[in-house]
Amino acid sequence: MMPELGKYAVSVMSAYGVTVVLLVGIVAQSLWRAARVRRALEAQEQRTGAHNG
Amino acid sequence: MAALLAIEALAVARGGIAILERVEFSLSAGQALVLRGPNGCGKTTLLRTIAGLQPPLAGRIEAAPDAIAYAAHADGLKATLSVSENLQFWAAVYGQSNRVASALAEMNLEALAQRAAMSLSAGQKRRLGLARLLVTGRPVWVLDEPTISLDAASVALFANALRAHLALGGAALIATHIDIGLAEAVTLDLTPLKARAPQDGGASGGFDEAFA
Amino acid sequence: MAALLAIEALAVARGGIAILERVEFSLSAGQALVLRGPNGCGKTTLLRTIAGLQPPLAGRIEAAPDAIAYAAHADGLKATLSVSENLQFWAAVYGQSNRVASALAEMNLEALAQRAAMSLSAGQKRRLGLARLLVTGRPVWVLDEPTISLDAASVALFANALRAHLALGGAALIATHIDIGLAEAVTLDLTPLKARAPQDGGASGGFDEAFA
Amino acid sequence: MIALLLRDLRLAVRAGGGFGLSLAFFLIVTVLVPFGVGPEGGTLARIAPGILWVGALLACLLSLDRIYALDFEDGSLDLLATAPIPMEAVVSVKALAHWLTTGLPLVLAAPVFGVLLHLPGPAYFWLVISLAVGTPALSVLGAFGAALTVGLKRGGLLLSLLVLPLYVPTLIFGAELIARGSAGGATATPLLMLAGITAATVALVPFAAAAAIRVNLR
Amino acid sequence: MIALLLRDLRLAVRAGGGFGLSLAFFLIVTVLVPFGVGPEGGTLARIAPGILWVGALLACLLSLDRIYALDFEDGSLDLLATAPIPMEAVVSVKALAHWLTTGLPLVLAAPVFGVLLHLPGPAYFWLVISLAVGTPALSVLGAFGAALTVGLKRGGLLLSLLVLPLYVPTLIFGAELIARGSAGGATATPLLMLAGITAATVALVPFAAAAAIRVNLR
Amino acid sequence: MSIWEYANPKKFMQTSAWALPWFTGLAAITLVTGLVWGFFFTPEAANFGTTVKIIYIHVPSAMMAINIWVMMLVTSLIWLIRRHHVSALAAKAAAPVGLVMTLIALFTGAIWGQPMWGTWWEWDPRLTSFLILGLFYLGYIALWQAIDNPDTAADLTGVLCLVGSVFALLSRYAVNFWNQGLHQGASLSVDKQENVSDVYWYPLLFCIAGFILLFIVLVLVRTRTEVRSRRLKALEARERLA
Ligand code: HEM
Ligand SMILES: Nc1ncnc2c1ncn2[C@@H]1O[C@H](COP(=O)(O)OP(=O)(O)OP(=O)(O)O)[C@@H](O)[C@H]1O
Ligand SMILES: Nc1ncnc2c1ncn2[C@@H]1O[C@H](COP(=O)(O)OP(=O)(O)OP(=O)(O)O)[C@@H](O)[C@H]1O
Ligand SMILES: [Mg+2]
Ligand SMILES: [Mg+2]
Repeated sequence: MMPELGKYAVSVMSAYGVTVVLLVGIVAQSLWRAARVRRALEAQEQRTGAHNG
Repeated sequence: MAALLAIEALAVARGGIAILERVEFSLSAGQALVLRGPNGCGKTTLLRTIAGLQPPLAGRIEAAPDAIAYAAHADGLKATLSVSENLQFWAAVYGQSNRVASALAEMNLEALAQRAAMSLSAGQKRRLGLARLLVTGRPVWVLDEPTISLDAASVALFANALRAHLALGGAALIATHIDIGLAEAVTLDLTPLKARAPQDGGASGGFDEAFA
Repeated sequence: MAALLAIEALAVARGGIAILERVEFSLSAGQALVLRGPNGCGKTTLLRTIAGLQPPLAGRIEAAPDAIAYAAHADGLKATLSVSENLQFWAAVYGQSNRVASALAEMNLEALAQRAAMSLSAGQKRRLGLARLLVTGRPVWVLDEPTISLDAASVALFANALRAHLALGGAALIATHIDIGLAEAVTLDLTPLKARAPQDGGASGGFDEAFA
Repeated sequence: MIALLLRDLRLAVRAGGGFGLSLAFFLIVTVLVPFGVGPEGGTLARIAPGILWVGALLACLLSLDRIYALDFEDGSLDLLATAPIPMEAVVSVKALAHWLTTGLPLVLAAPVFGVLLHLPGPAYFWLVISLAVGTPALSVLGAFGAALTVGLKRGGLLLSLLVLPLYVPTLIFGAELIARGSAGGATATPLLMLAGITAATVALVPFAAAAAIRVNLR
Repeated sequence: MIALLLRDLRLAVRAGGGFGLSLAFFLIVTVLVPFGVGPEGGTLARIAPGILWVGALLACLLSLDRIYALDFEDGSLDLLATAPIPMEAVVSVKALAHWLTTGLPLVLAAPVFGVLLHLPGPAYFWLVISLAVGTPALSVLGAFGAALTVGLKRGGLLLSLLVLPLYVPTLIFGAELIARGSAGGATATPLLMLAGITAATVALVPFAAAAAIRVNLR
Repeated sequence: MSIWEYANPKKFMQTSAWALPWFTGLAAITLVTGLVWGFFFTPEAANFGTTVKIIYIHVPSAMMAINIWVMMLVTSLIWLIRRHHVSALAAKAAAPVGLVMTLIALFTGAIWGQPMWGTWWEWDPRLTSFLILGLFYLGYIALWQAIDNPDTAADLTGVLCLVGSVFALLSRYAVNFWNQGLHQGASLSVDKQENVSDVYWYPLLFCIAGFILLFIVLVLVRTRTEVRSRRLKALEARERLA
């Protein structure tokens, strides 16, 4: 299934590799921070009794 | 007599949170108002708002343009300039260079005029900071704790300068913890004006749309 | 009982000029000495000399090595670290990490332990600065105006901590303008110890050969 | 406003060398580069215009945080904000004072440093011209960056980061002007661009800087 | 002492990028030089080692004032001076923390910046070696310079002026090492000299720095 | 009922919570289709060889890097003029995504340059102006992080974005003037003559759409996070005051 990349295999694969690493990185960072902030906010709302949002 | 400064339904905020609300007063010529309240109740924030350094959260501040002279905690002195150079600079900014000599005399700084500001004691620095007010030529003085680190004699000196200013048709708004020795001043306690939480009908801190 | 700290014929200088001279006292376990005197009389200079931050002009300071814990005007707090991180750091430096929890409790800081130091009020910051003393484990406390910006309740808290420290065989040397609520403390007025000019027999500031 | 300018200049002199220190830094950069790059005249002459511009830019950059920091710390900036001078004028005057204490000495001293880097003969004229026309833009843009970071603890490195990309066009046209000038090429375009950038920044950027300061004082 | 190191590292991270900002500055210097010098690969490759060293040196220099300044301002330095840690250890730990947040990232990132300047192939190895061996000396010497200027208002430019001459030997041997290494020459002498300078400064300079701090606290 | 209603944080949170799954699904589908099509089912190009496959990540990321800055400029202006908090927070949320896109364009370009031009890096105008754009992103993000007060940070970064945009354009011109360069011209023009052949063109369209949708998803997620963290800050400050 893998296409024949010939002498440029390293270039093409590393380009895709870098891209995947960076994209996965930003997505993971976004989700991780989203979860953390949501948890912190919920704890704070619990404590102060403020709700909504 | 028209008020020199009129505050209506003012709410002030610090760090995006309302601190004081429903502040109302007006000052006419010859009046002095002393603000009191515990540490952190918002006196400095209120004075900075009135001086125009930060926008009010709600309400109105009415004063003639260029009527207010503000004196903060920090004196804005340049350590390497002499006493008279410091004062001359501010006098030039306010276009009142002819008043420098009398201001020095009034604050008992004549003997120190050639000393660099860094070699002054804390009280002398404060006196120089107050002398700056005398060269602004502005009617409304807004003062944040003007008498800290002053000894009794210097407090009396300041009270006299203040009385003279009021007698000439000026007004003053003063935040302080210490007695400034001005019997005729009216006192306003800020404690009851503490901002309520928005859900209790208080002013919003500017990011409350999310708090439904 | 041997003195924990003994000062003999001490003269201290600031900016090359002698400020205080003939300072003499000694502190044994359980004693507290309060230094008083007008602004600029040299209290801070004296305390810094005793803490070993600057050399004395003349005289002797006798204390066991590593006996003194010094607390200055500034609290040395890191704004971005939390209250407990700040305290843990100093506890680790003094090798007393096990005392952190009790120090937090004693200074009523437990509720604030996770807050960043920058979000503390001035009084809370000061309480944290004093909690630092409790994790030094050192017998002689040398304190420069420890109670500024504390409210009455916190001053009482501090007085209790101080009494406990004295009861455990410690000693304290305190410069202050305010009453610290410690009736058993002895007071030393520094006004008469002001340095005389060298020609009147005063200590020389280190550059007096030229004045012969 | 003249009072403010005089005060700032006087403070720069009393603080022990507004002039001296930036010159000294410029000198050190031009001295270090031959150490790093090696002493051959040919290479040095080739890179001299660029290095001199980069050195001027770094010397300028390092003195930026002094523009408002002291006035902010001792409260003067609050008082100036309530004084009867518009903040735009304060910013402009402070940028001018910065240029007089940093840019102008560099312009005057640059030919001397050119000698250290074996700058070829005809380039001296264009070196002085390009620095004279370009450095005011550096001061004004620096005043903008400093306004953004006033009041931040240790804003120094952040300030560099914010300001340096803004310096790129000035740097490119400045160095290009010298290169073309000394090669006898057409200098009209880079000179016009350089002058245009300077004129536009001097005219417009103070408004942005004043807005940033007002926000920071809030 | 470990507590102090951890605290300094934590503060650097919390302050928003002890690592990031010095790298960013290094990046900016390596970007500016081609703008000044021109884009041709040959010239750039020729001057790349020197420029990279000068860039590392300046990035290091700009972060020096953070070593003690904050601790001095908030009184921590007074308290550390009376704590049961010798001042020499405090200085060494702070220099180490500075190297970990400034020098080490530069060492690791330098090859990337080398690409921007068309550094020739064999030079990468020597670039990393020379920076790894040389930058600790920069941090220790910087800690000494910062100790001399601690407590001076706006010591920044003065600090640069004091420290830069001290950096010259490190710079010369560092750049020479890369030049010889990539040309296939004998690398023993510059490498030994560089290592020797670093070893000697790390061993001896903290005593001078500690003495300077004690004097400044008086 | 106007568009500004969505600038209300509460309304925004509701709407975005509803829209997010749809956009996520759509983004996944287009991105996977485009990349798989491009990577597995396109022929070699005469002049590029198999490296032509890099175009499917290089061009979309390069376009997004620019477009995200434009979007930040617009949202910053909305904040500065109309003071809608969500707008400022969206700009804050977009910046790291833009930085990542810039990095992807730079890295893939550099990796592409090695076989095509024989060098990793060339001071070509387009490449250089991307480097500068990356610096602007870095400075913008660093400024957000350096300031504690959120409104102050929003104002200052807004001003920086404004001034930075002007200077980014100016740098683009300056850099063109300074060096002629090797990089491709814009072959995505409407002019059919210059356009790449359809074999490459259709999967590329999918990839571009996929990157746009991915960006929308990320910005929504991150803006929601910023709104929450802003609210958290406000609640904490209020508790401190009480
Ligand atoms: C770090 C290096 C590079 C950067 C920053 C870069 C940046 C860009 C940019 C900004 C675009 C325009 C996207 C748009 O149309 O909006 C683009 C398109 C393109 N680049 Fe690169 N590029 C780099 C290296 C390369 C290399 C080495 C090659 C191939 C030899 C290449 C081939 C292309 C092609 C074919 C396009 C599409 C042109 C078009 O259809 O518009 N790029 N690149
Ligand atoms: N940057 C900030 N962010 C959030 N809250 C702040 C900030 N600065 C000050 N505050 C809080 O705002 C409140 C009001 O501060 P302000 O300085 O106006 O008090 P004050 O009445 O002048 O006190 P004092 O008597 O000590 O001078 C304080 O409780 C303080 O904790
Ligand atoms: N760097 C200096 N050079 C010269 N004189 C100084 C310097 N610093 C302080 N002084 C002077 O030394 C004297 C003693 O200062 P010190 O700080 O010890 O006073 P203090 O008793 O602690 O005052 P306070 O009650 O205000 O804390 C003061 O009169 C001051 O003017
Ligand atoms: Mg106050
Ligand atoms: Mg004192």
